[in-house]
Amino acid sequence: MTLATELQAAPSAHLAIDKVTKWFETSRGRVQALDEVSLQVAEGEFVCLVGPSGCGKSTLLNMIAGLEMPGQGSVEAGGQPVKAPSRERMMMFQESALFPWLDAYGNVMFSLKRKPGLTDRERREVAEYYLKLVGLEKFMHANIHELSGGMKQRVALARALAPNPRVLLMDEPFAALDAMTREQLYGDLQRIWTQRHVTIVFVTHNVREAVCLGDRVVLFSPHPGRIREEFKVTLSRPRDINSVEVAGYATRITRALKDHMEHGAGI
Amino acid sequence: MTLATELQAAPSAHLAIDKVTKWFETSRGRVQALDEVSLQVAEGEFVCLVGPSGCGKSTLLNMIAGLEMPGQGSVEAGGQPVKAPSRERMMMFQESALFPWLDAYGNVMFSLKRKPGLTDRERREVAEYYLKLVGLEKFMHANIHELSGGMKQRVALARALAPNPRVLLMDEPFAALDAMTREQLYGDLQRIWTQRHVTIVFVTHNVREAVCLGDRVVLFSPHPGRIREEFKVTLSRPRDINSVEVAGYATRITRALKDHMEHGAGI
Amino acid sequence: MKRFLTATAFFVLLIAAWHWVYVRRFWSPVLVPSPESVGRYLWEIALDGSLWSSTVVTMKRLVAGYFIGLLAGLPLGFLTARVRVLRDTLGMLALGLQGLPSVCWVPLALLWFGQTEGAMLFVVVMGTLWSVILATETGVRNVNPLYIRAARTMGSQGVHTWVTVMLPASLPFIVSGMKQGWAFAWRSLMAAEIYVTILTGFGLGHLLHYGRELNAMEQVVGIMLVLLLIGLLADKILFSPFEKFLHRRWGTEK
Amino acid sequence: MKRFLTATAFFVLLIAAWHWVYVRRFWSPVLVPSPESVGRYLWEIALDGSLWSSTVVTMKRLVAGYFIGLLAGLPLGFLTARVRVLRDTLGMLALGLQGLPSVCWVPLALLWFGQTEGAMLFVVVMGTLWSVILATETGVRNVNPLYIRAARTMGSQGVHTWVTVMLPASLPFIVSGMKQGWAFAWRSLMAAEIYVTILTGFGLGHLLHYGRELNAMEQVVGIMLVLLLIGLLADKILFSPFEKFLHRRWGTEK
Amino acid sequence: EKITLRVGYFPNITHAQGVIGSHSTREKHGWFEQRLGPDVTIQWYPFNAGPSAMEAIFAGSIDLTYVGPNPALNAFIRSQGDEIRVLAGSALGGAALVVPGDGRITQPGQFKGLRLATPQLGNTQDVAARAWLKQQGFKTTLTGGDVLVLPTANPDQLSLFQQGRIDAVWTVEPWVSRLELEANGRVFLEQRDAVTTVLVSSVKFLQAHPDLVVKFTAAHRELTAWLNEHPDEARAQVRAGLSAEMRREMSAGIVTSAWSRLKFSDQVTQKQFEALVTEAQGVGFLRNAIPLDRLFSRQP
Ligand SMILES: Nc1ncnc2c1ncn2[C@@H]1O[C@H](COP(=O)(O)OP(=O)(O)OP(=O)(O)O)[C@@H](O)[C@H]1O
Ligand SMILES: Nc1ncnc2c1ncn2[C@@H]1O[C@H](COP(=O)(O)OP(=O)(O)OP(=O)(O)O)[C@@H](O)[C@H]1O
Ligand SMILES: [Mg+2]
Ligand SMILES: [Mg+2]
Repeated sequence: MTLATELQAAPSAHLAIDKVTKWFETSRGRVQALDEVSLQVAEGEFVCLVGPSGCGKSTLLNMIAGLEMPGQGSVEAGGQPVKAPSRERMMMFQESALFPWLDAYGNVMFSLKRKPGLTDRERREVAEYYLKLVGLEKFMHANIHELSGGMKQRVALARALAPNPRVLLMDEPFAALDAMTREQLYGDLQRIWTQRHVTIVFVTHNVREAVCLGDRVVLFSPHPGRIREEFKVTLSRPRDINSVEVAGYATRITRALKDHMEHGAGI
Repeated sequence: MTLATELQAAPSAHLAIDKVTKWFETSRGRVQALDEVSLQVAEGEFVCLVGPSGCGKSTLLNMIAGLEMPGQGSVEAGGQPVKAPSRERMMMFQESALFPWLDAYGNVMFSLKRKPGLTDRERREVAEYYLKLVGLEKFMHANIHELSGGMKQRVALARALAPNPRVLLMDEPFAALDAMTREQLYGDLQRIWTQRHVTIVFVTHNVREAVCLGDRVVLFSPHPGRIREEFKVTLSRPRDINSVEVAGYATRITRALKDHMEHGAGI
Repeated sequence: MKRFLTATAFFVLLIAAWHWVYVRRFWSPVLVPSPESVGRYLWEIALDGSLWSSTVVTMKRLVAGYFIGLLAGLPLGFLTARVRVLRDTLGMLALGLQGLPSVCWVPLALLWFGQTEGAMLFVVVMGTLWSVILATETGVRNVNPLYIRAARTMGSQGVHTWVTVMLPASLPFIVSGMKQGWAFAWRSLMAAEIYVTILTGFGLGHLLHYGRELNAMEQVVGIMLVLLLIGLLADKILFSPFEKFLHRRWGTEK
Repeated sequence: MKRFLTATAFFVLLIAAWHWVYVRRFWSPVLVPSPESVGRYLWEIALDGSLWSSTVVTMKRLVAGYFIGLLAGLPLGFLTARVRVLRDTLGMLALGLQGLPSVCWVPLALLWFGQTEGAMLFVVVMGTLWSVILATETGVRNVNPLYIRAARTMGSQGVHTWVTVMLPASLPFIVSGMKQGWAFAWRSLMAAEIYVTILTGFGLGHLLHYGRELNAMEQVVGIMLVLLLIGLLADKILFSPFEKFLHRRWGTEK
Repeated sequence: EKITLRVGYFPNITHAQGVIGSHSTREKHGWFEQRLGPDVTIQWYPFNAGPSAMEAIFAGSIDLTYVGPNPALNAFIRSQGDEIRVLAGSALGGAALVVPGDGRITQPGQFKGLRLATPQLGNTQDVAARAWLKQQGFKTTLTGGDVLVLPTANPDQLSLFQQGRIDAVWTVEPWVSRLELEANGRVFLEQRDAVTTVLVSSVKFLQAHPDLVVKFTAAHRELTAWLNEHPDEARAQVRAGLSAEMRREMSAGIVTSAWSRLKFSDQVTQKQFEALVTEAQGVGFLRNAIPLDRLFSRQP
């Protein structure tokens, strides 16, 4: 793709998921991962998905990325049906998915190299900037297997952020990180998001994290995955995860989650 | 190993880590992962390790398991130097480390089959029991790649618990789980621990989780990994992670962590 | 079904192209026989039973040699991968020997086994063994160490780890190595049937050889087709199920 | 250094055993020549330059044939792995053809190229190509799909994904396949040098063949040793660096 | 006691005695068995090249074999005269130099710069061709010279000759006939008295069973005589034998044509072998020859 078609092909980053149902065929029969899930994400919105293990969050993210096709229903990005993955919808996977044949720097450069319109020097600088952001300047040229679990996740984060995509799909990006590194990254992520007007869909198991980061928190229930409830978070930014307001929201959402689980268990 | 030598070779599950230092040789030179770390874990104690990403928690666990040898210092289990892994010190890895050539049930059976003194039927029952415990009775015969991130972690948990080892080494075992599944498993884990008098070393990034589960919480600081401080948690059991007492401890520990990070950053 | 049709269509097309080349007489018809004459030849030997009997003779030898090679090569490959001393000795030897043409083994085979089936087997095994050893070795050395570590903390050791962890973990490699080993076994057997004269059976290699000796190209091409077909069938029977299972279990490829 | 010593000790031991067998006269000294006579033969051809010149001739052919096989086989392997139709056609063909002995290709080679280097190359390429295709195909099909997915969301497509993701991700397989391909190339070349006589160079295969023709076993064994040595060197030069790099990067094996 | 005699031969018309012998064994009226008595069974091993047969002799996996004179000579010299003996002659002639039938080549001088194929480097025909070329004043080397001598397998010779990629072929029956009949070749030169096949024995066997060797040789001589007296019947037997062994119908025309160029005789002399040695030495194929005194000896 040339730069020209590239620019022209960049429509709004609005995401529209309409009545999406997804089955997986396995040797033990069909598994239904999602059931008539509908979700609209406005351009520049930060939406957090929360829900129990196995409720189809990752599957939904995969479909937005264009890695899986919905069984029924439609997924649109910027008004166009999503047919294939695109660099504009960058995915950060639940497993780090780093390339073991490249070092940390090489992994970040991989995503940058696919972005046109940059000189090599700029790419190098951007890669270094993001590796520094996640605190890995000393591990720039480490092999992937030499990194600790949290370090791998941070490299994956740098790789996803570096090319500055219009849509960021993040699947539990901070799960392996300690609270302090996490807090620092909350700040960085919010800054990047407001400055660049990125659309973010963010999966997490940490309700506070969801409240701290999201404009909206969407609750899922499992077997099959369904959307149960949505919460608008109207706190001002930047938010502090340890603030009382965030804690208040979180308590409410957690209660809702529990309710759904208890009542929805039989469904 | 026959059953006889087996029984005879089962000494107390006391762990003694004495001034352990560990370097890794990499192509970029030496990386020091641990620096003179000493830690005693009494038989039947539940110790939680907390510390920032890359401070050597996983490395320490590996050494207790007998998978890595210390560069300096000694690691002893039950008074014997640890020279090789043993079934009595079961490890649950940070990455799920499930065998992709077996299904979920097969993975749990793998660890059970190495345990002597059980009939095949007992093994089968135990495996089913633990898979049910982690809520995967419906996914007993699913291939590993068909499981969601949290499901994989639960299979790994079942695999580690099933053979009822004397020492359990758990590396962020709940990182990929939602709060509710997690809370249920806190209860289960505490029950198993008290009933069976297992020694547990548990790595987590969640300070509350550490307080909720541990008799002691050990703080690490990175570059190189050192033990900074220890907290005894004297709350009565079973503990509720949402209780005020746990929150109180957690706040104190989190503050200590922050202090160490800020002051120790230059070290 | 669709796959089968594609494949069939492709082969029919190849035969049509061949027929066309024959009809246009680009080359002497002695060298490029017509599909019809090849078909007629195959039909004849199918009718008089010699196709069947030589296929049976050859397959018996092949399967025996191949499985001996496999049964010896797999454990040796494991050992060379895990034991330093063996890697520096046996591994080195395997590396050097795998490139030797089969004919090099014929004199030794005669010395040790005389003109018997044993000699033939020896040549096939020598042609197969080294490559199986090397493929297994590579497979084992590329196993994700996490699996081995996990198994060891579960109390798995020695042979148990080899059989229940390293073997399945390196199975994708080993299957690939087994396929190559199969090809080596075929080629070695064809050489053996030409070079080792024995009385206990007239195999496809002999038919091929005599076809060539007599410059009977329709025989050569006919036997080549038979070999091709057996190769495909063997893959379907021996390796495809393995591969399908692997891909399903590991979730590679849809 | 220690590894080198082990290996050397091992080979010295082998030679000692051989000498002992020779001295005890278990077998006809014509078939089992003494280590000394083999050494003398090698020394002679080293002195008169024919060892060097035939090694050069053979290596040129081998390297040319092998690299053509590799350059054609890698992309074809990728294609067969990713394109269904190709897998059912070309993939099937490769499966069938890889088992064919080299001698099958000789008539075609002579027909198309006459007695030229081209014919020789053709035989070597036909002996190598199919196995490289199959190894690459297996490698690509066993790539962890997560890597491909990750690359695709980063905007990698088509050839870029193949070169920057599937190739490195399947490199452990491909290196293993390349090693086997190398062995196939050797064996095919030896067959080619036996069956295709050309005047553009007298290679090691010819020396081996004529040694056998003249019942000069010290020549046969001598050339076998040379082949063995070249095989080992090739591994050290061509494949070992790759493997070392892979093991370091992927963290497999200590 | 029971004894098994293992005999090698080539499924080739130049080995007619071997072919008939093995065929009669196969048909349960063994020529040799009838003459060697009920305690002897004979196993016939078909070979396709002299060196392989000699290898089998060295390895002790066969006892007697029909073979060309050059491989036999080679084996004798290689083993310092210790392992092999010639028992009798078997066939003469059958080798020829074939040129294209279009009359392009009529003089020996015209061979300059042409490509001449022989069956195998250093075999009987190859040595003969090189010796003849040398006689005509041409220089040949392994990789060039005035005439390019290309050792090429017999079937390949035929196709390359048809395609015009080689200009002349020095080979042996049945290929001479096939070149004539199938590729429009013309015989330019024939050596009717050159030794083509002999019967040899391993020394080990000779020592262990001298009586059997004598009996076998006698049976061989008898068969050779029968062959010359009943050419039609013999040809039919050979054809049947070849067809059975190779699982392929032999063309009667080729057998007849080849037969006419061959002479079957049990006579062979040390002189003939010495001439071969001289020839081979002349073209540089034999370096350290030894005296041939023991070649026909019944003693070790
Ligand atoms: N490739 C697949 N094949 C079969 N079933 C699958 C596949 N991928 C996902 N599933 C099933 O779909 C359901 C949803 O999985 P998904 O990974 O989307 O869950 P999740 O919400 O991300 O869970 P977690 O929080 O544990 O990551 C699960 O029941 C899972 O078993
Ligand atoms: N195999 C290895 N080779 C080289 N360096 C390593 C290796 N394993 C760990 N390290 C280094 O040792 C240090 C500690 O790693 P470790 O995995 O123990 O951290 P951790 O405390 O578990 O971190 P996290 O919370 O992120 O999992 C890191 O700097 C890491 O880069
Ligand atoms: Mg998920
Ligand atoms: Mg860790």
